[in-house]
Amino acid sequence: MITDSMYQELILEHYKRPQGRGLREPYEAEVHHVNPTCGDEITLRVHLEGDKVADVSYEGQGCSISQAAASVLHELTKGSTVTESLSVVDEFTRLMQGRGQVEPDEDVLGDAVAFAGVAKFPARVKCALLSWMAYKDAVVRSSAV
Amino acid sequence: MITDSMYQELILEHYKRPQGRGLREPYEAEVHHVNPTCGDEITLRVHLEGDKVADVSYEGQGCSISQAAASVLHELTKGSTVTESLSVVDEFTRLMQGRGQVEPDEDVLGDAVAFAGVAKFPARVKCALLSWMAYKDAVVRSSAV
Amino acid sequence: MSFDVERIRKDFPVLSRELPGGRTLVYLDSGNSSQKPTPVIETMREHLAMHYSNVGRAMHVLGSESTEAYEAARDKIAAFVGAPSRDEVVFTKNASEALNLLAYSLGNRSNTDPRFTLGEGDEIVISEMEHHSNIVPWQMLAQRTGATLKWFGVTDDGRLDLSGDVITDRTKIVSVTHQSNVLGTVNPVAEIVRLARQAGALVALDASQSVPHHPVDVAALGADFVAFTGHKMVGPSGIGVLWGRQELLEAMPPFLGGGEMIEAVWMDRSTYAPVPHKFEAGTPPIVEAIGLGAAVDYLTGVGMEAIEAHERDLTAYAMRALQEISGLKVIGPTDLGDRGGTISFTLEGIHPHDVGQILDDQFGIAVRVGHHCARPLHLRFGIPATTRASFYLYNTTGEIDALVRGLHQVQKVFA
Amino acid sequence: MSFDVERIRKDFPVLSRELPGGRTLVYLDSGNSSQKPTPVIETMREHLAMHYSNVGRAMHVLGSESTEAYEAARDKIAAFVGAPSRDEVVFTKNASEALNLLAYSLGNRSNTDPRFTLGEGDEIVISEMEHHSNIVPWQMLAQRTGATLKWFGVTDDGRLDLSGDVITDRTKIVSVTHQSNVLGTVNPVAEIVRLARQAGALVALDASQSVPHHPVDVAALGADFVAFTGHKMVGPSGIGVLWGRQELLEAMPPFLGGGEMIEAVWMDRSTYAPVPHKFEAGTPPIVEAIGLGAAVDYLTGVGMEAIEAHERDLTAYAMRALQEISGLKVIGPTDLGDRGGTISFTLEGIHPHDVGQILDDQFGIAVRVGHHCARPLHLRFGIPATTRASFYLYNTTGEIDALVRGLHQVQKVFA
Ligand SMILES: Cc1ncc(COP(=O)(O)O)c(C=O)c1O
Ligand SMILES: Cc1ncc(COP(=O)(O)O)c(C=O)c1O
Repeated sequence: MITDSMYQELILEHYKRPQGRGLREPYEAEVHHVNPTCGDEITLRVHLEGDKVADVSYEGQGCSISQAAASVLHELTKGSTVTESLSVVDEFTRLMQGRGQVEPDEDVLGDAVAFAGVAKFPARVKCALLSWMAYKDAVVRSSAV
Repeated sequence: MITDSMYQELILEHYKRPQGRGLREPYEAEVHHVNPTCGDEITLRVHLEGDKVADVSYEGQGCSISQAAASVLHELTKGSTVTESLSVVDEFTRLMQGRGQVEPDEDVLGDAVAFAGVAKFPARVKCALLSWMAYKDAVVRSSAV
Repeated sequence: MSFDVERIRKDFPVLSRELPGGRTLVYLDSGNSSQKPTPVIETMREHLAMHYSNVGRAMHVLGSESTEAYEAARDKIAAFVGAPSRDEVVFTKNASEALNLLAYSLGNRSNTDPRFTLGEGDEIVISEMEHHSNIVPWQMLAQRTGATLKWFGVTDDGRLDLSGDVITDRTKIVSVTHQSNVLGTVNPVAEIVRLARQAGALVALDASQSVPHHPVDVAALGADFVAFTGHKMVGPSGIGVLWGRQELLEAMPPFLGGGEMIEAVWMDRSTYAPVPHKFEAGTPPIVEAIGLGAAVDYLTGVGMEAIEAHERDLTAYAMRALQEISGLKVIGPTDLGDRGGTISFTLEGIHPHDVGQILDDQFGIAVRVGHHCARPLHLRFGIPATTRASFYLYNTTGEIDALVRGLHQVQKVFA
Repeated sequence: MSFDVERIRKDFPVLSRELPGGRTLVYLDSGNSSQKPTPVIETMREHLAMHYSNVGRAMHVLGSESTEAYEAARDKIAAFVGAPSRDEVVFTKNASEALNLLAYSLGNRSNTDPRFTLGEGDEIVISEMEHHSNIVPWQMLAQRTGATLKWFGVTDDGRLDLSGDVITDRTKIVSVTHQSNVLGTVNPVAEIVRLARQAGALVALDASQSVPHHPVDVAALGADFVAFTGHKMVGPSGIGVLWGRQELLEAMPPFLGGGEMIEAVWMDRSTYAPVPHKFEAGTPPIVEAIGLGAAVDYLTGVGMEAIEAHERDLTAYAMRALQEISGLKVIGPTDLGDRGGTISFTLEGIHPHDVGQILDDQFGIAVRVGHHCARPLHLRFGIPATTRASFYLYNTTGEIDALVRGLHQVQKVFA
């Protein structure tokens, strides 16, 4: 397997053993996002405690990239503050939309840097972003409550 | 001047000393043709005596190609039969529309082979054909009378 | 005719390329776009370097060289598809533009030819196996005009379902694909033409996937319009073709307006050039048309019958080999009659995106995954995506073996 | 900045070509189409030979290489013209398609955004100095929708006549050329934008003749849309650009439908991709866009200011030399302010066709003769045609001397 590959062990790891999968109570917002071009789906719930992300729970189906991305999202956001988590989302989005030209900030992204290889494939970028966009959406909604 | 050139001495010759120029009586049909893309114009009269082309008279303005073509037309058609003259027109048209790929039949075309170089320039083909198309049109009209 | 695939492969520089990580390229994505042989690349380079100028309008040596080469390409393409007249070959930028040109020629308020008027009550017929490029232009036309869009369904084994009364007296045009880019199915054109003629409808064929792979004779097909695209037939990007019957092209309103497509222009009105130029506004894809001319020369040199036979062999070989993989399901006809060298399939429990990416990552095997611009067809089969292997003259049975090995490995990775 | 024209000439292979009959090429027809430097030709060759595949949809090494190169070309072009966002750069096949795309976006019955509705009573404003590609699309739009086409006149010295109330409250769009391809005139964009804004109209610029020759910053220009074409700016044929403000592009209906421009497709409806892809149906001119990227790299390397200055020098030199020829009359501004390196003229008593052909035949000098796709402008000046010399970065004063000698010889031949 080549180093620049999209299929980092880490992604396969998350795909096969997803972290925090399943829909849990309590939650302030639930969203359902679909990628119409490839049929990937995610249902995602956010539970906030004050400024803190207490839980991100989800169910979904699709390719390993979309599923692993949800797992990594769970890991990175749970326990952080809303503000911190949104800056991770921003950095991840920037990386994904950078067409392989953007140097990822490893300090911010942690495990999510494994997705760097995906950025070169526009058709896959949406797979990686699906759960992350859903998360952003859910945070907005739960804050609005 | 290169041999394959459009400006054969013969064309310049006809341009500077046009044969049969001027509108004459009698005639059976008069036509006026314009090339809208470059503004070349010709007024042309045909006088038939039975099956014979007794006179082709004309007035026009435009580039040397269009003017010389009218002069050569006059020379080749006057005195021949209508049928003969139309086959010369056909051969000339074939040469002009052949995009430089057609071998001209010198026996049929006489002086008109000098126009072979024009065939490579689509924009000029219409200049060369202007009077010839006018002639064909006039013959049809005079036969219809 | 002896078909020497190894000799052919030498004509395609990329096929001997080593990919990053030392992988050899196994290119099984020609249905998406084909690779280019040296004669095409060199013809373009030579023209750009030494003979380039604008066409038609220029009256100097370079202008005449470019114009001659451009119009000679039209002759070649006309001959290649059996067009009764070279003037019936309209250059576009791709097959999509060709199909849109046609769609925009219907329901144009400034044209009164009854064959091209379109409005409420009128019907457009397509099929469920179309590429988006033969769906969306017709949806947009229906939206603009109020006409109704209808379609033939697809049977479980991937054939066009011509039963039912889809075509009616109100049908103005039937536009279907000659060969499906997903199923490989070759459609029964004669039967479609017969049905359309009974209804007095025009017939258009999307031949993007047939012209590159089979000897095609547009006159014999009997349709009114045939669209295809250069990049899938070893030609360059940026060039496509709409063939149409001359009298229909003449009756159609122009589509794009501008230089080259006019006869005379005043501020308030214009007259138009004869076909095909009426449909070629502006500076055309000159070098691309010339490259496509070189491409059809190349294909003719190899022989379209030979190419077709070679692909038939590859398809038979691949069909046998693939069907032995457990959990692999071919979407489309598995019998070899009336089908081309395109095989789409699913692999149980593994998303096609993952299949494609592992094949590429680990083995340098290029296949296409997704809905291949035919989402409605995938909806029809209740699947979001497939993996597609598509073959061309330069592919080998060895490459199919590599694909099979690769698929086994994919199953291992995701086991 | 030192501008070494001899070094630049070495980058353009055709400039050292010997024409049949031993003539050296003197290429003064860049306004028609420019020649191509080696980096552009080689970038295209290399991509076709080693990296080619379809873009966007393909998920393999070649697909990602092609996609990266194609989208990187968009970045380069966005930067070259100062586009606030890369997503505002839409690739078309030429400037004509860009202008037609825009024209078709108005009066489309399936779009209800008030800025793009158009019908009887509404007005479209162009000018008398437009290229046919910025006239005919608007005539056709007026015919389809019943809107009225109006235009600015041209003064005797070849300037836009902005007097009179051509723009009114009913004007929906004003589309004029940035630089005339006949007169060389550079139009006062700021003033045109001001007039259009007062009326609430959209503004489009045909920048086909300005972007290749001057530093252009679309944001600074203040227009809503800017169209230009690759082949006039040392890029390949088959590629053009429409720049538009993002929010306007987003509000516009799609033009060509098909693969790549969609988000999701059902048989009866579709949703569309975000801009710019919404306007790029089908396989785009991939290698051509990449070639255009190499072209703007090349132009940037030389420096657009330097190119502009060089052309200004050539124009001054030519204007002096030409005006000394008896019977020669320049059509267009003779002062050098707000004009580019394009000089059109008549030679008393000699038809431009004859001028051009003798220059070519005897001296290898390539100029353009005719109405240069601007017939209404020629009607305005009461002449059927002109001879046009147009300059670019690779031209020299020596070539202008050759032109002058040639014109004297033309006068001798026809004396
Ligand atoms: C001012 C102007 N506008 C538009 C065009 C059309 O460009 P294209 O032929 O590339 O579509 C040209 C050149 O032909 C031009 O000079
Ligand atoms: C069946 C079919 N139709 C149309 C097209 C569109 O061709 P292009 O992308 O060249 O416009 C394709 C290929 O993408 C195709 O496979």
